[in-house]
Amino acid sequence: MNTFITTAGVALIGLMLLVLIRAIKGPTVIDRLVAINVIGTKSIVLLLFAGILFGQLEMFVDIALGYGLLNYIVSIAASRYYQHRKSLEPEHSPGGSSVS
Amino acid sequence: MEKLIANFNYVIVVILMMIGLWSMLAQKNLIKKCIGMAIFQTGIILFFISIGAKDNALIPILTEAANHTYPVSDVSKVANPLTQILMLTAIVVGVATLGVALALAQKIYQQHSSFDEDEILENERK
Amino acid sequence: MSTLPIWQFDVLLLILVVLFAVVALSIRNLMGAAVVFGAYSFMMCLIWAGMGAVDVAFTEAAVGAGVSTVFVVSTLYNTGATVQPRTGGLAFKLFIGVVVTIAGAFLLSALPDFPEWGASDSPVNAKVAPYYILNTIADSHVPNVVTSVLADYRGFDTLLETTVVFIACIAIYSILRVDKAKLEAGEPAAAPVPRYDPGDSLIVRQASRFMVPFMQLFALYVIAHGHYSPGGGFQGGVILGASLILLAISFDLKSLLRQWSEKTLMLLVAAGVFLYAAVGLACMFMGGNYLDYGFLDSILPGEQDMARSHGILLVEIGVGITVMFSMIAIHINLASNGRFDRGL
Amino acid sequence: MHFLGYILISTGLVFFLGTTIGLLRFPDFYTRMHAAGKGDTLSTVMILIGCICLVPMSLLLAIKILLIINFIFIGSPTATHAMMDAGNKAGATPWRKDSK
Amino acid sequence: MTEQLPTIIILGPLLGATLAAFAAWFRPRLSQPLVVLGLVISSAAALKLVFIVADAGAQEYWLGGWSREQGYGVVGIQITVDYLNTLLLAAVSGIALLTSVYTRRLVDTELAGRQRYFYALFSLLVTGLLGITITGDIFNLYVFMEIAALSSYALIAYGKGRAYMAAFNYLIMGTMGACLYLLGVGFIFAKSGTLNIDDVSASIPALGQSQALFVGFVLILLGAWAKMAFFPFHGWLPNAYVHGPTASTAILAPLATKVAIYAMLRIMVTVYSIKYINSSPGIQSLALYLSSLAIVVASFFSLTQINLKKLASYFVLSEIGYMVGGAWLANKPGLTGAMVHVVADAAMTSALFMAIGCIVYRLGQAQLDDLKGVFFKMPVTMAAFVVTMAALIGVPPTCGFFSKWYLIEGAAKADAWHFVAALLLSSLVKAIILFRIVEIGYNRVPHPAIKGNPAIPRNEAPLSMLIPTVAMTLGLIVLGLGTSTLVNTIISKALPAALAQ
Repeated sequence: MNTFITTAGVALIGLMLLVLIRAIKGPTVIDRLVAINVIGTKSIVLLLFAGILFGQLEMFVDIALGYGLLNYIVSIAASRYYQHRKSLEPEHSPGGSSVS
Repeated sequence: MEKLIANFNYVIVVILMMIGLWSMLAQKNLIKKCIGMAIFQTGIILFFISIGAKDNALIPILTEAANHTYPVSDVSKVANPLTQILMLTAIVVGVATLGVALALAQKIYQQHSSFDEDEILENERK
Repeated sequence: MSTLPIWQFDVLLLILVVLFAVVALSIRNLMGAAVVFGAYSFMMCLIWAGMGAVDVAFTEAAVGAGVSTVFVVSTLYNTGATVQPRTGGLAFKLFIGVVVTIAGAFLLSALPDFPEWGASDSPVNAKVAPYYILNTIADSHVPNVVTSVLADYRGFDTLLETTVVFIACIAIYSILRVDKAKLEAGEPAAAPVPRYDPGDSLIVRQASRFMVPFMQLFALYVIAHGHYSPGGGFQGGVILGASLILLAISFDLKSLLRQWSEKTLMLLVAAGVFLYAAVGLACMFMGGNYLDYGFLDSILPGEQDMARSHGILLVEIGVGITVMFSMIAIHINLASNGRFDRGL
Repeated sequence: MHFLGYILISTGLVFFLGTTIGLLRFPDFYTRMHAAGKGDTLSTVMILIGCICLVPMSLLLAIKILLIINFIFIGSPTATHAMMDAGNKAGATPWRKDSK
Repeated sequence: MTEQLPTIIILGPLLGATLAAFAAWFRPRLSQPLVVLGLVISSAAALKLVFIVADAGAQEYWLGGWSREQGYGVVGIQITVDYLNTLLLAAVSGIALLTSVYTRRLVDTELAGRQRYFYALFSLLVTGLLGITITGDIFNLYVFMEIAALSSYALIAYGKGRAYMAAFNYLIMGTMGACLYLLGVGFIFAKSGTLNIDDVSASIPALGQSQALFVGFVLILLGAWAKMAFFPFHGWLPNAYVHGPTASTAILAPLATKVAIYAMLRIMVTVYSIKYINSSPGIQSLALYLSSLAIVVASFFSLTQINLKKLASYFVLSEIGYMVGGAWLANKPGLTGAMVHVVADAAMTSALFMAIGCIVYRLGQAQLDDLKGVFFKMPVTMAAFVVTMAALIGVPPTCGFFSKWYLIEGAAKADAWHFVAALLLSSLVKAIILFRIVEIGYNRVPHPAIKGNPAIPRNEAPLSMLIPTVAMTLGLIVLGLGTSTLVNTIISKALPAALAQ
């Protein structure tokens, strides 16, 4: 079982690395935000995997729970920023479109 | 070289420290300075946690479920709690510093409408 | 090479973390930097968990990743600064780069001298730390060694740590708070705050309304159960604070301030520190040293070890109160630029 | 039971792979959001249920993980909605067939 | 009860601060008396401890009752009052007490409407400084350092205007210093496995030639230098002290940097040892050259200033050079001089900034050109100012003379003639500045005592400010006369036995 979980965890991290490419590329902040949100959710899963590997899952569930809640708050706060501010400058080229 | 791989964490600590220090000193943007400061701090936290890590150790909560017996028979099977306490303190201190820095940054922006250090200093010289 | 099962994750995560740090600093849009920085902290939290530091992971998740990202976002919200203009000064940056590289090389020169990563017989792991692991149950009946060291063996550190949060709160308050007279005289805000449109967030509001009670319940559990599971005053306090911050974000600041007035918030921040210090003083009056909870056995139920356990709970509650209300007060100050009317 | 766990976790990973590809390859913010919102939530929930099936655990622990699932089921779509709304308000341009 | 005294030193200002934070919402006028009360308790305890230590040697105190365990070393946090820090503890708490009385009027006028948490922050700053001085645990020292730092950022930021940027720069440098210190602590901790200062110093010789320990030492040193605004890291200090409100600088300038120097001394003398420093001559001569440079540069800059506060903050910078240099001479007179000078300079700087505060309170600003006739307007203040300047220059019966004497003796012994030259140059520059101020303040106006000239009305600062100023100035002379007693009974015992020749 541990081998499977480890493999799954490594695969998860690999996919997170790919998602990170979106966070690096942008082009707008809101794209980064989506990517980061995905990474955050997947971190919850990784935490549980770590708990399984340590054999003390009950200790890691609490962290995962807190983690999920705060990830939610961060997402809401960041999107509130744009709901109120209503400006979304693409950063690299002022005239460029948001299409990558 | 082997030492380098075995102590990979320390290398990362040094890299994070360099990144943080560089952006604290060289970045002109106040918010970036704050972020660099936080990265520096996490680098130090990583260092402390790394020196307290143990192979094959369980987390420092002595529950029966993890086959811990009272008193603990093998100390090397429980992760080091001391470094963890120290870093709890460091994390909290870090966020407190970050908060104060951000409050100052807001006030500075209120005066100068800019986060750019050069621009602010130019404004102040006038 | 290590046989720690989590080892495979560790290298990958560390590389990921460095990537995040570089990305956070190289993104020119400050919002983007803030968001990526939040993710950086979340990654760090995974690394702590991987090395068995669950309490640190919890704190990092709550404080480092959650609340401090919200702080950065609300600062940006208040200033409206998004894009950082390209500035020159390349020579200066290079010079600092050289200095920093020298410093890094100097640090690396100490690397061969360190005990191997994960060695259980290194000085750090073999000298003082085993005492805590071997004696926590006998001394204070707290299975979570971190909690007992935090609040008992090194309780003074924690008192001061709470004081640091308290200082941050009153420092931010005195830096940012605009007094009423000036507010009425029309001192300009840092940037014009956009008008709040109440109709735009029905879904967010309903979801938050559903989640907040669970969060608070969970936070109380974290504080109360800190003896037996990761958590304690800091983590629970931050999550309690975060639940109210969530309310403030998804509704508005006014509705939060109706429940908790400025005065109540700031008084409670001081009250937590005072509670902690007073528990210590009580030990002194009972004849022990400062913060020696064992001497509380005549007023708390149980023998010395249980008195310690209860003393730890008391100070954790003090910590929780201070941290919770500091986080709220800091958020209100940062989000409304000290005007206490509306904000993020 | 174990078998179910393996299948659920693997399926979750496949869904996450889909999310990643979607995030990387879709042309504009809204479509990326679509990939991230749906695939991410589903894959996380599947992996978490997989963990419940895979690891022998007490009822309380299972309830805690179910609580996490509950939060993700509420929080993730809400965050997605908030981000989508933010993107819309901030003026992210949707992709059309004729735009380059 | 006497065994509880060490912790009372810390608890006085800490509890005073929390009570002041409560009072700020009910009876704002009550904040200051509460803080003063806390400081009275604290300084009484510190004074009592000076005598106890002089009689009975170092006093140890175990927080939470956790002391040394067989086979593990110290498991709790220790605070110690010994020969090295007892004088500084008394000086810090005493100066803080006088300053807390002194600042009341300044706060009421300068910070009107914003003073709600001033005294709480003031008291917390003092808590941090006393804590750095008293603690016997290198990590605990970091936490106290941050307490002192965070409250001083807020105190500087009270100044508004350019103070915010000054405070921000201070914050960046201060955090960098604290982080470097913490990293250094980590290096030491990784090698020695303990955080208690006594245990660490006991385990260092056994570790032999260790690169990690050396790097840790350098990191701690750099951290302390950034905190104390030593030469390459000095940029934040003048701005912070000039743009911060006078009430805040009155407490920050005398104490914040001195306590950082004490921390450096503690690490050098107790944690590592003088032997360790002597065995790394490269860094020793580097530090000496840097301190000479610091003194020369700061003296040069102070000559060009036209603002009294900025002038004084450059004095602070040059005095830091004295103490760092004295410590790095690493011989008996040098270290004695540094230790005496830490206390003496805290008192001198405090008196200087108090006098400047009085002038600013009455004249509204502190440009040199505005000082015309100030000797007739505020004779008592200016008398105090002249005595303080004499102490800074090093005129005999004041304390500045004796500490400088020790420093020069040490430098001569170590053949560090550039340091001697720098010391003499800085005295010369201070004398020049004193004469310049006398010239402006006394000679630029027609003498009012001569008939026909316009009379200049007396306009002294209020008594609540004047009395602390005068008391502090008299303290300089008393301290000067008592120097030999202090050195014989306390300071010479703080030095390691290896140095006693």
